[in-house]
Amino acid sequence: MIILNKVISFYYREYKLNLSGFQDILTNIIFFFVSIFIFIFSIGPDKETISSIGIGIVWTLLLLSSTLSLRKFYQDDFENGNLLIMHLNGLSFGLIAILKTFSHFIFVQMPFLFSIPIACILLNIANHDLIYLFSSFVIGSFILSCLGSISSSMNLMNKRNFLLGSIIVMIFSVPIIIFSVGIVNLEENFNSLISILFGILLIVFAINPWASGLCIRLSLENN
Amino acid sequence: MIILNKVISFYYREYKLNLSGFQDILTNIIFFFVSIFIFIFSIGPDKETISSIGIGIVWTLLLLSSTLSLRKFYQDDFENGNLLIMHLNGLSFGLIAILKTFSHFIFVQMPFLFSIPIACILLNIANHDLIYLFSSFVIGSFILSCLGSISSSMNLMNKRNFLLGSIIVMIFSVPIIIFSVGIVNLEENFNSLISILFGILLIVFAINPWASGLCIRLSLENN
Amino acid sequence: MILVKDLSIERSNKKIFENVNLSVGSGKIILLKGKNGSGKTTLLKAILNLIEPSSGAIYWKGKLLKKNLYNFFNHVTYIADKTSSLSKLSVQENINIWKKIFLSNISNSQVDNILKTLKLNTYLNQNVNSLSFGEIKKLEFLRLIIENKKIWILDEPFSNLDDESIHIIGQTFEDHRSKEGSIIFSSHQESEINVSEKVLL
Amino acid sequence: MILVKDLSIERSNKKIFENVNLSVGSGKIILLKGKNGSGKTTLLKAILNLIEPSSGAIYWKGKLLKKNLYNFFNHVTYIADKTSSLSKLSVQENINIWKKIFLSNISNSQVDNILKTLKLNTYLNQNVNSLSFGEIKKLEFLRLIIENKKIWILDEPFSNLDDESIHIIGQTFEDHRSKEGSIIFSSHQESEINVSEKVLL
Amino acid sequence: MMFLVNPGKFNKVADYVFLPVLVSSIILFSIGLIFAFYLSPDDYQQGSTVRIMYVHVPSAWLALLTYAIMTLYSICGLAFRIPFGFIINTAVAPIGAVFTLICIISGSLWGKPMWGTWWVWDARLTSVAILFIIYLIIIFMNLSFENRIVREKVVAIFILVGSVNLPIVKFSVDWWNTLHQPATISKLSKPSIDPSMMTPLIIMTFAFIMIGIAIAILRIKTEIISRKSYLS
Ligand code: HEM
Ligand SMILES: Nc1ncnc2c1ncn2[C@@H]1O[C@H](COP(=O)(O)OP(=O)(O)OP(=O)(O)O)[C@@H](O)[C@H]1O
Ligand SMILES: Nc1ncnc2c1ncn2[C@@H]1O[C@H](COP(=O)(O)OP(=O)(O)OP(=O)(O)O)[C@@H](O)[C@H]1O
Ligand SMILES: [Mg+2]
Ligand SMILES: [Mg+2]
Repeated sequence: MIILNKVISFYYREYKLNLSGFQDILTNIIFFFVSIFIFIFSIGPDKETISSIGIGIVWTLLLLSSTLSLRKFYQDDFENGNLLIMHLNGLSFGLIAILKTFSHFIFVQMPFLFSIPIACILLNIANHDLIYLFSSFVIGSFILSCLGSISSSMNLMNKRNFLLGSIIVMIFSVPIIIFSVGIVNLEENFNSLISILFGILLIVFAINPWASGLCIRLSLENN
Repeated sequence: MIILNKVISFYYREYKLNLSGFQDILTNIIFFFVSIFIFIFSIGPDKETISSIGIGIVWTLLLLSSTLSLRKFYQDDFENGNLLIMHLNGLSFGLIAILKTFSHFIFVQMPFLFSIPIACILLNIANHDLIYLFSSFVIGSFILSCLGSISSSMNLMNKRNFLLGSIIVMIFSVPIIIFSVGIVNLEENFNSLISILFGILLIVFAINPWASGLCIRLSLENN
Repeated sequence: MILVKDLSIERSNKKIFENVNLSVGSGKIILLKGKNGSGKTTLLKAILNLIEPSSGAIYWKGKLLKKNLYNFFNHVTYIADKTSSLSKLSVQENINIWKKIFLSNISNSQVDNILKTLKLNTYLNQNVNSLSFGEIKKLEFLRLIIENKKIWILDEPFSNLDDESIHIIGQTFEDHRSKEGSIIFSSHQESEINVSEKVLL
Repeated sequence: MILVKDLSIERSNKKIFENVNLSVGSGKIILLKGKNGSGKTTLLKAILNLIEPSSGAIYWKGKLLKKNLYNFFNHVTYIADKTSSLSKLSVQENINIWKKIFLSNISNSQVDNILKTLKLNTYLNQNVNSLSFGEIKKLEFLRLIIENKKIWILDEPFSNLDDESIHIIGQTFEDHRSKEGSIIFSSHQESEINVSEKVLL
Repeated sequence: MMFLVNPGKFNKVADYVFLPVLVSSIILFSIGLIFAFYLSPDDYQQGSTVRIMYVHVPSAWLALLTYAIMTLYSICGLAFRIPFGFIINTAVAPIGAVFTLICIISGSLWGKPMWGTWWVWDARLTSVAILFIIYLIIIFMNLSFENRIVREKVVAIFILVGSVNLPIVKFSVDWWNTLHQPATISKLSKPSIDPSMMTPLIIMTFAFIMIGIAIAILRIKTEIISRKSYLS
């Protein structure tokens, strides 16, 4: 069970690191709420419109702010050599990718999860929608973490064009957005839509360690 | 006129760093459009709604882009010692802050400015709103650049109380954005609102070299 | 234990070195020497299977190292030419993290001892980015003790250190050798260390 | 020209050094020696007015340096212990940027010559992050030539370099001295350079 | 047909074909333009704006066709390990992007008089816009990844994944009811378009194809030269 211990200590390290980067997390959340205010102000106080587009807005903001934090995903650890140390410590590249994806999910996406209820109040989203929003959000944000892992590991090789990775993530998240927003709007189809979303999650989750692992390996070779 | 030459060469360097070519500008713009896509997908293609929240979308993306790039603002140059080299090259800390702010405005915010007309087409924003949007956008984004400069220079110091400071600065951007969005919606008050915004700009612009300069100086001392 | 056989490496179609042979037995200290850009770092990385050789192979305990990678890693500490401590955290926090991730059961007093010999004991609560360059470098050596592995692979361990620290590190090397450990390191400086073999690149 | 008088420096209420006196005349090469953490880097930074001394003062051409800062900077090149080339750009791009920002009118053939003596001429189009550590370090020395200033302040210029490169840098130092330039540098290594004064910290 | 997968043979064939293709494209273009502007009638509904069709429709078809070709070659490259597939991908992507851009611009110009706006968010227009962005991403990936082997594979996989968008573009008008014109020619039995408009449309389509091929030949050849070192 050495590997389990290593995984636990991996998260200990991530936790320490993310706490010291606490302002980044807070910045994300502030961004989130500021944007919601912007929408409310630009739409005007019309309750109907606000609640009709509320879920879409929450989703988009979620997506945008998870692209916000993509750069932190591997870049820092790559540059100060800690990615290499983790690997030499016995974690294969694929495993590192999986662990990092979860870490992103926990430390970057989770804080959003907690701000959703507040956002729902601000945006007049009906309470009974909240549960749909929540479940689609959890799955969707995990898909985003996986996509983020792939694109930011690609970015390690491509030294300059940072936004390219974000664009790729966003293009791939179009179907996810469509499905997730669909889930909330079409409550009767909830089960079938969420299983589609779940299917996408499985595919991305399976590809992630393979793709990200490859990219990490190549970037370490070239550094 | 040596200082002028130095300023010019400063921008040459920034240009090289930010846009190692035309393709970077293009990626910025594409990022902008893809984000608009995402919004549209999550809100639904209803013409009325889209044009009513169009301005909100543009503002959110503007805010996003400037938060996205905050970390690049001073951090990179600080870590690889180039901030110090600039200073030793005869640029005072305050001047560096001013130059960097403009550089952020030009290389990060401007691409968005240029894509606004196209965004207006896509989002069905009425033509006569365009001019309001444009002017409020220019002023607002410059304010954001100044605030970004202050908060990211505070971040250099990596001390808890300054972390808080950078977040507070972020929060300052809320009223500004609300104002700017207001400008577009309340056309009759345009002049008075834009002069308020302009006043804020002047204040922030005056504070910026002083505050950022101090933070840069302190962080260089402590490194 | 490690056997490098006829190793050649190319990067971007440029030959870095050709037909390097090397064997690292237990209780051996091997020094890599060569000009800047002669491929010392590249060779060390190749031994860690980070760089694909264009020809030749590396063996570990008689088997191809590639096939046996994580087993090999269980016995290796690598200290690169860049330091890896996290600069925004304090010395103590860094040590704690290292202790955790390397599952080390080294005792606190042992760590204190080493910190004392390296003269780092007064900096425990200082952030790493406010340490001097040499102090950061010395901190990195703590990993050798915390990881407690058989094989040490070190890239320019002595640069930026004062003579006294070099002497201490040298003694640690001797200690390690006497415990049947093996060391392979690169260096530009002459040092008092009694190397078993010197490989010229 | 530079006169350091009774300089003491504290960081976070900890004395780093006390009452250091130093004078750097033209045609002088001054070596700072001291253990890790003895304050060499701190002293150099204090001379650049980056660190506020707790007592003592620094004079430049008879006047307080602080009052005359940008004038002083016009005559100084500082090479820190970290390299400053931009790792994502190529060697050539870095040189171009340096030429621009230091408003240097050095000719291309001059640059080519130096690159050739430093053996960097074949790497012009390679990205800096794929160079070896020593090559990156050598690249940094190009700034001395591009900036073309009177006073050189160098922090551990010789670490990570091979003997040949150290020799070349040493010659550059001699050259600079013969042109009435002055150099102040810190080093842990003994080198063949004929220093005018050695300051122990 | 080996010249479609073998760079050496492709070079030989291309040398023969290039000049005829170029000449015929110029001739077809001139004829097509004459037809489009002088010899075809105004539409009874759309007036003379209908002439935009002669640019819009061929470019739309070619945008789709180019992507389909890239998809095929990605399969060749990935599944059958034919490096020529990757060469085609790199060479042809910008051409497809330009066709898509022409399609979008001409469509918008057409949309203003017809629908009253430059742009609507209907399924076809949106999916074409996504097609355009996919093309751009492919181009950027080709420009910015340093490691060639990885880059080629990543791009090919991306192309395959992105090909999901093709049927959406093609059939969106049938699947959802939208503003956009449904297919006219695809009804195999009886085209619903007037023959007097049909002739210039077909001529223009061929002109576009010929120009596409000519540029593609040039780009593929330079691509081959730049990879000479490993193509043997
Ligand atoms: C920016 C806006 C537009 C885009 C992106 C666009 C895109 C496309 C595409 C991709 C096709 C090819 C479909 C296929 O092969 O089946 C097409 C065909 C066509 N488009 Fe558009 N279009 C736009 C605007 C318009 C407008 C405004 C009109 C006229 C009112 C129009 C009329 C047609 C016609 C007649 C065809 C031929 C259909 C066929 O024969 O299959 N388009 N367009
Ligand atoms: N990706 C790459 N592409 C081309 N050349 C490379 C690449 N990576 C490294 N090199 C070259 O390989 C050579 C060997 O580099 P290496 O870092 O192994 O040298 P070294 O012996 O460690 O030198 P130093 O003493 O300076 O550390 C260098 O000349 C470097 O420029
Ligand atoms: N902000 C700070 N707070 C407390 N102590 C500090 C701070 N900055 C530096 N120090 C301490 O000051 C001492 C001198 O550092 P300095 O970098 O000048 O040493 P140095 O002589 O250059 O050493 P080296 O040879 O290792 O480069 C170090 O012990 C360092 O820990
Ligand atoms: Mg090396
Ligand atoms: Mg030092």
